[in-house]
Amino acid sequence: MEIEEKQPRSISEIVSIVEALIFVADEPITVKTLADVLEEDREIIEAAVEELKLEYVEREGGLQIREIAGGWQIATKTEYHEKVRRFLKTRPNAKLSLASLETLAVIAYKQPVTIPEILEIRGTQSTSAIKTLLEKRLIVMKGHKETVGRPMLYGTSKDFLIQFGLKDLTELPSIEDFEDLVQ
Amino acid sequence: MEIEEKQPRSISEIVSIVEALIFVADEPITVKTLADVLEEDREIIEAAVEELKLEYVEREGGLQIREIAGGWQIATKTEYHEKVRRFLKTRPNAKLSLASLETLAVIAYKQPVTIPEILEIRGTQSTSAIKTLLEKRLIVMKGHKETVGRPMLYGTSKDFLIQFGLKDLTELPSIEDFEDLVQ
Amino acid sequence: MEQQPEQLSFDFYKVQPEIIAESRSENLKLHLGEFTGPLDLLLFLIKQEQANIFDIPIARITDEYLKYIRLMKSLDITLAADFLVMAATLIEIKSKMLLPKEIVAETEEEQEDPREALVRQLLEHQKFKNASQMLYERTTVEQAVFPRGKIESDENNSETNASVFDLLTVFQKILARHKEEVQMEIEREEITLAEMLKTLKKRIFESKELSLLKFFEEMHTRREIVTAFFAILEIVRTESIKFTQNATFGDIVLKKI
Repeated sequence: MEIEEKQPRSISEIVSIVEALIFVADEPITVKTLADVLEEDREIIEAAVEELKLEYVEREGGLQIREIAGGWQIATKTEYHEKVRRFLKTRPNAKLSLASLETLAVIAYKQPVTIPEILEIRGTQSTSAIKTLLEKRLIVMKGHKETVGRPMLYGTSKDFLIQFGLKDLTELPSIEDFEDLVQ
Repeated sequence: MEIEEKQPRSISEIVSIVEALIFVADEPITVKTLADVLEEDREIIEAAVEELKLEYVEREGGLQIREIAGGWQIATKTEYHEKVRRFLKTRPNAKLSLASLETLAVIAYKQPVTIPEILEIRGTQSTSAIKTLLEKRLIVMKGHKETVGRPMLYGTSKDFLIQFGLKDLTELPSIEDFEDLVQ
Repeated sequence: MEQQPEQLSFDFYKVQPEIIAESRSENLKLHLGEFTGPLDLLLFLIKQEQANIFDIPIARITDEYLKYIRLMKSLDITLAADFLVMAATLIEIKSKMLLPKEIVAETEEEQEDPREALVRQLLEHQKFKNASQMLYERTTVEQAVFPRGKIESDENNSETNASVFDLLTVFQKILARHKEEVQMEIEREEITLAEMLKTLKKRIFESKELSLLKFFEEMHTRREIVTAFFAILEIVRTESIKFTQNATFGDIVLKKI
């Protein structure tokens, strides 16, 4: 059993909690949800949201509170979109899908390696992953293999070393290093 | 060809753009990145961040601006954690075991450090703790040590700084400070 | 309705190790805390005995230590080997301290307290134990702070930030998967002899000759190589095709006659 101390909150405290909740929500958050979480009446929440919205307008900062898809959301102001886009475009992106990561792992450990060899090891096509990795400059072409069809050889790039914090390829952990850990 | 209109921006405009950028960045954003995107001097950006920080303190809202892992981030204030957690329906992260915490402490202070060196200090095997810490991305492999056997070196990661709320490693209290606690 | 106020899943202070054994009537109640290693246990015993860490009563502490080990053994709790190594070290120190000082002085150049190395290790360990408490406190505070929710520009997909460790783990998984597949392939008929014959014939008729080595290299599994081998024997027997070898141990080439 639990006794919830139900001391009335000040409106400014409610506004603060509402702001925190709008901020952490992955999607626009509805007044109903806010009311449920805060255990307050809809009217009070509505007033708090209005108050918050006004605060954001008066502050003249880089953010706005807006109503979208029946809920409330914090977003950057449209006038700063150019700079925002510029930042988003240039930010380093070491994020990889699992397919790309797998392909990168095979190339890192088996380089120089051809597409058919990667296919052989991964057991699945890797062409689009290779395209992504080339675009992200994580891998580079390393000439042709002198066999039938002269397939292209791939290896990791200097950017790969930088992004993964390696001085050189000998710093890549080996399977043996890992075995030390699992035993 | 592109003509960039280079009219001087007001400090309040810079503060607003800085706020928008800190908000959209999915990781703490450095002063350097902000300076690059805005094409302004570091000093101006630093002043703008300080200004913004002050604004957040004075507003007394639900959010704070803080320096973490070498960059700036907007986050909720600690006092609202209960409601936020209730909304997100999250439980606090599974805590690290004492063994993992101890291993992490050794790695944080002695990095880059090898498994045998950790064993020396802890007086016990740490391999399973190391595996846990790697999986939780709190530590990273830092290449091999150039001694017999080329053992793997370990150090703390950026996630470590974020999860432990540290600006950088120098913010860790000196290990000697823990000495006088010995009875 | 909310259950209990938010609690962290464990309390650093509550899991501090302790040994409580009480026997009342028939029941033996035992509570064992989590010792992170033998040094941890030793520090605990020293504290419990209210001994001075710089002047450890080694005989008493060793007895206590061994008592603990025996207790664990009797409970069938597996102890890490490190605990036994420490037991041996303690016994060694104890016996050294029992020797008359002059004898020790003869065998060792400079007379050193046999406990010295251990004390150094204990002090070092204590520092890191305190440091881990600090880390625990930091992460507890940090868990009350939340970053913003996902926004559009985060590219709402399953992508992850990769580290070298991820590369290695992923590579290891691929190798494991690969092994499984190879084992499966051996069991099922990949390419039939008829299909292999067709391929082989086509290749020879297209280019008039075919290097055996190259043809074998194209095979992915042992089974395919075996099938290819049978196909070659078959084609030489039934078609007007012959083997030629330019040099001893040289490449064998299939040629249309």
